[in-house]
Amino acid sequence: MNPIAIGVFIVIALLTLGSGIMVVTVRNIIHSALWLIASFIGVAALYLLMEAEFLAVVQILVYAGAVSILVLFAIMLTRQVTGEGVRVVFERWWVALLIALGLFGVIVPTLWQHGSTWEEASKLAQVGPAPVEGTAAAGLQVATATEIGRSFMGEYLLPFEVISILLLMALIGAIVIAYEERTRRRRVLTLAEELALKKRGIVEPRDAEGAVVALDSEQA
Amino acid sequence: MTLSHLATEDVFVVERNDADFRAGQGMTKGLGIVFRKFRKALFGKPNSDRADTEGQFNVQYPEERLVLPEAYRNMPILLYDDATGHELCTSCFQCERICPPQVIHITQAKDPATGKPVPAAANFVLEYDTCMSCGYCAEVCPFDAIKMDHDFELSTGNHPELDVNYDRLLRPISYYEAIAPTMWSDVKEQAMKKLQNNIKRRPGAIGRDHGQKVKGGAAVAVAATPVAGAAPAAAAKPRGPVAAIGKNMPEEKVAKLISIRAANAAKRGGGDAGAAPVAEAAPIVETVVDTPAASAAPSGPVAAIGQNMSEDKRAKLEAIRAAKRAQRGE
Amino acid sequence: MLKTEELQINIGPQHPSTHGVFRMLVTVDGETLVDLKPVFGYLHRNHEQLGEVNTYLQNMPFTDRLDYFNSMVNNHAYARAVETLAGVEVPERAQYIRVIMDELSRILNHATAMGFMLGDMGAWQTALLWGMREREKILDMFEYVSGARMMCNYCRFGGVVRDIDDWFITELKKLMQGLPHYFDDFEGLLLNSEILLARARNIGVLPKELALAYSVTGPVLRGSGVAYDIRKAEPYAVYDRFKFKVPVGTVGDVYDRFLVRIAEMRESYKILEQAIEQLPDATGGFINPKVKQQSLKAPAGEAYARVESPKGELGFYLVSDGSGSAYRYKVRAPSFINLSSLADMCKGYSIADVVVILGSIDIVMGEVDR
Amino acid sequence: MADALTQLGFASWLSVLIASIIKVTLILVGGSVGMMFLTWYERRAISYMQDRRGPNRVGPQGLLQPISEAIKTMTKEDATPREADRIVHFLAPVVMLGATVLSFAVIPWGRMFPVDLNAAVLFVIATGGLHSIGMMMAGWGSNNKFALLGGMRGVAQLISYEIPQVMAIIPVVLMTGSMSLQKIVEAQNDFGGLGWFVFSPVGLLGFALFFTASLAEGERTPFDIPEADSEIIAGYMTEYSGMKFAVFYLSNYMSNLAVCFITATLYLGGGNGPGVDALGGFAGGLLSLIYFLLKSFALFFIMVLIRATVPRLRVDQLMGFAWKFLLPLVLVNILSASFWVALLRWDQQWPQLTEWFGAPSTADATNWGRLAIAVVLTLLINAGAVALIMRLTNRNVQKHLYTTDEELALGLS
Repeated sequence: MNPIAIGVFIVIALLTLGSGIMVVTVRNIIHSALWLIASFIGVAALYLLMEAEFLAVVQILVYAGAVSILVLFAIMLTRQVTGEGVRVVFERWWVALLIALGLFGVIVPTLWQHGSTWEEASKLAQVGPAPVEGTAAAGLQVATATEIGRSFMGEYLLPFEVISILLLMALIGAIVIAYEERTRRRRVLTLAEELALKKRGIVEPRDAEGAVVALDSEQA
Repeated sequence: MTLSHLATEDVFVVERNDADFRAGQGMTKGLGIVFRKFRKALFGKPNSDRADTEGQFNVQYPEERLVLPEAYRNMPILLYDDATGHELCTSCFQCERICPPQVIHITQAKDPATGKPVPAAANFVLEYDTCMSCGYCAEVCPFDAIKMDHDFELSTGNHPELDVNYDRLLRPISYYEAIAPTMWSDVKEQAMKKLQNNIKRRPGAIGRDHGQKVKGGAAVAVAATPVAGAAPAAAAKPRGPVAAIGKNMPEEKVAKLISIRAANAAKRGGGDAGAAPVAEAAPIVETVVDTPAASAAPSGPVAAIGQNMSEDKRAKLEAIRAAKRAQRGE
Repeated sequence: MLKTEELQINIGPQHPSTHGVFRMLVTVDGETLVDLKPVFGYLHRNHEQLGEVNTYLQNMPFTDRLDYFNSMVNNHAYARAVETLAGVEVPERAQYIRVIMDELSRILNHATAMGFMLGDMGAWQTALLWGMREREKILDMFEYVSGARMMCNYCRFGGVVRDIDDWFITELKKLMQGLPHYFDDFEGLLLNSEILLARARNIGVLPKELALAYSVTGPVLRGSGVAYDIRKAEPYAVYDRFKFKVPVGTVGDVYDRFLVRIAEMRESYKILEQAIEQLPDATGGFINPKVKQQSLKAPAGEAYARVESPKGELGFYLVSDGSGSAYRYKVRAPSFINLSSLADMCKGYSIADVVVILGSIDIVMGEVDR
Repeated sequence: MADALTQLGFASWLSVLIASIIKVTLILVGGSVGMMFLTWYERRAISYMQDRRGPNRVGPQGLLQPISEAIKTMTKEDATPREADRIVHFLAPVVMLGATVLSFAVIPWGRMFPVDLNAAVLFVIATGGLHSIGMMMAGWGSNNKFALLGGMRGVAQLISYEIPQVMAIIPVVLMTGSMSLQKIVEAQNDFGGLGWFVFSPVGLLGFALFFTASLAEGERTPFDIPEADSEIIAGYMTEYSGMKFAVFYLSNYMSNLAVCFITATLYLGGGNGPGVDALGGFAGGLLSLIYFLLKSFALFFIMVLIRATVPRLRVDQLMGFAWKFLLPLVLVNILSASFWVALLRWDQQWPQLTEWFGAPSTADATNWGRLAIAVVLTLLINAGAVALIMRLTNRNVQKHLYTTDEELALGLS
């Protein structure tokens, strides 16, 4: 490993860890969401460092691009985001610390035992059948897009389809909720429609301050 | 219900053709037209031909300039005869009376020997900032002394400079003849004839034109040089609805004028409490105030009478008005 | 779940697409507009009080400032009012000249009005600048004949200030060659463009009965289907000698008003053609010599004269008490009355439509606030 | 580049560092000069379309106009609202510009590839996605009700147009078999440098859809939400002035430049053209750069032409257009792309195919029979889909946009 790679790795690792810590410690929720995005991008940079380009790009596209926007939208639309009144330190923080240490204790020894060097570590990350010797993938090739694609269609087709159906259900659920909300909202009739209704003798039920009371079909 | 005075063949309903199927042809047609205009403008010659609708039309202003038509009117200017150096203006106050925003202030010249008024202007102040270039003064002037200029680059930083006085208003007739030849040739001979008999009525070294300027010599510098030294000694310019008082008027005249104005304001303050409806407007006109000093025009519908009219002329006017009303039998 | 409450938004006096200084207090529920309160008066210049202080002639240049797009039409309407009041008759040639100027002014007004509306819709002013090009050509001719581009002050009681000479006629003929190309370009550019249809069709619908109730006039009224044009209903100044049609819409939405204005431009073109042919020669005189312009005295009484200005029925109501200036001077401004229907026209649509509907009514604040 | 430096005696890792620094500066300079040229180009083009002359005073033919504008915006006062979230307000333009410049890392200039990622195409889309974060931060950071609304609308627009944009690229990746831009450019090099994807029916529809979707990504008319009057002021850019506004403007135009470059690379065979291979070497590279720039500026001209002609869509129509018009067409395009690949490439997978039409075309011998069948089939599928969807969307545009079902029942509209 040439010195630049190690140097860069340290910088990126520190950045990612730092933004991770900031996510949980900063008061303003929006700031913590932005720090979250920073940590996603840090992870993507790490992938790039390991030459897993496809994974890095997917990380940016999926996490930094879509999930973060989802988080930001959720925060902005649901609650008053001013940051005060947010308890930063949870009373039973030591439970969380214990769980974290336990996890750490499990990961580090397995890594240490199996792959002390860089080559073995990259083999661990190998997905699907071991590359046939002599083909382009023989070298230090961490999974490229083609292998991932082939394994999606080959070995892991079933989970792939199940997940896509799951996402489809989520999509349809969102649409149904939105549609329901739209119809329940009070409909402001334009002048021409009101006149046309009057002409047809359908008297619009109007409440006190003159707003159109929802037609019977919308009675909540 | 169709409310329509019109015979059916005079009316046609605009067709909306909602029904027909547009698969993007509308937009592509529009794009095609804009591209054709682009091609014509890029390769075509810049053109200003009135019949053409293609090619570049704008004029690069400071370098190229549009030719201004003769009738173009911007700010008024006064004319003086190149040969004799005499101004055409005889301060007859016609332009001051007709000017809608009342921006013209003339003081009549006096014969230094006898003190009698003389058909020439001592000072002629025109507020360029309020003047709206409507051209009425040029239309109304019986001596064709005041004409509309073609110079529109008049922007300046210092505001008092826009109260243009006599020296900066004067232009030689040759200047006006250059910018509006046919309009001047129509009125040339009667203007010159009137000028000749006016000069006869101006005795000796009277008015400001003799001696000040070498006859037919250096024309008044057109550049708006601020009037050297004549700081506005008189009272600060009362900016309200009352027209501004010229800078170069002698002190005591200014004082008298201000006193008259103060009286008017007091009078007017009391006068228009109740805006009398038409029926009894007549009586107000009846009790026309007799003393010329407080001859402020009652705020009613009677037209504003010029402040500088001589007393006997004002009396004669009242008499005529009274006769008219009697004849009308109010 | 998502509770949306009503939002008060100020489409403020200095908003880019309010055609001058005009404010709309808009209450919005989510995206649709619940209520709109127009606020104007920012451009009030005491015009009618001035009319009472000035003499009749002194007031003429102030009428240029009413609807500053069509000063020729304003002058014509004011001159007609004073002429009916003072009983002055106008020579034939002067009436023809006035008709030519009115129709030219109608073309330049509709060209720029449609350009501004499309600019509000986001069409980046291409249509506006083509309209401006035609307007410049017409303004040059106004400048040649009256002395100023926009503040023409061209009419006098009993005629016009200056006669039109053959330079003007040849230039007018050249202009008439170019106009049809402009009309075709303009229609081709946007008339069928899908996005314009999506933004203009069924937006800001003003049904026929309501248009009459609000007493709107001009293209807004004709867009709603009422065939009412003063040039036909009460022909003034030789309009009865020309054959032209009155375009009328069906639904009364923004698209109909847009179509009606384009059709009106073509009709004005026809009128101009006929006017040039029938123009009497110069011997008829361009002004009635017997009228003393400065000191015109109108006999006591009242008069109301109206003209079909490009924005609607422009009327001047004068009460005279026999002296040199009017006792009561009232302007019936079409933009002011058309604007009153804006609030109800916009109810139920989105904010983006409000600006387009305002553009389709085509108001000028000089006329609204006077 | 890097090995040339190692001969000069630098340590290997140092030369790699220097080489990449030089490359980055070249890209940044190229990008910003390209952006400046675009602003001048757009203003001149629009002015010719409107029968007037664009900027021609500052510098020869007005070429220094963008520089004078940059200086002007820099000297303008850069105000931050008092109650605003200062850091987020400051970082928003940085994120926007960062996202745009990131996408330049992958874009080829003619035949010169800065970095050849094998997932380059996806990388470009990913950086496009980062735009929405910058927009959200700008909307939130300015502490202004309209900026927040504008920011949310802008993000909604970006997200709903990102999907058709990504899916429009899938046919190209299918046809070349790899996501690396280098391979995509090589795949379009047959037929003497003119074998661009845009000439195949799949590519043509893909080009149209990708270009429309990227119009929305770059906020160009008819999808320019920030200047839209429905935003009442200026959308998420309301509270920005001076330098920060200039950075937004810079990132806006650079993303337009990037979009034009990518479209040229994906569909118009960036850098390929007659005579590029014949010249070879440095001259060939230069010629390919010229071809590439010509293609992208022709694309930008189309953007300007659209901007000068077409009015702006309303927000709800804009969303409807993305979901109801672009998305179905993109899916159909993927279907026809798979037919195209099957017909042209398969031999062992579908033995009868090779019997009927012979072996798939190799580098030298192109099998015209298969090509003809593929073209005809995909043309039928695409044209049919386009006509069908246009008829469907056209029908509901005529209906009053605000009526719900019961109004229709009442026969109102």
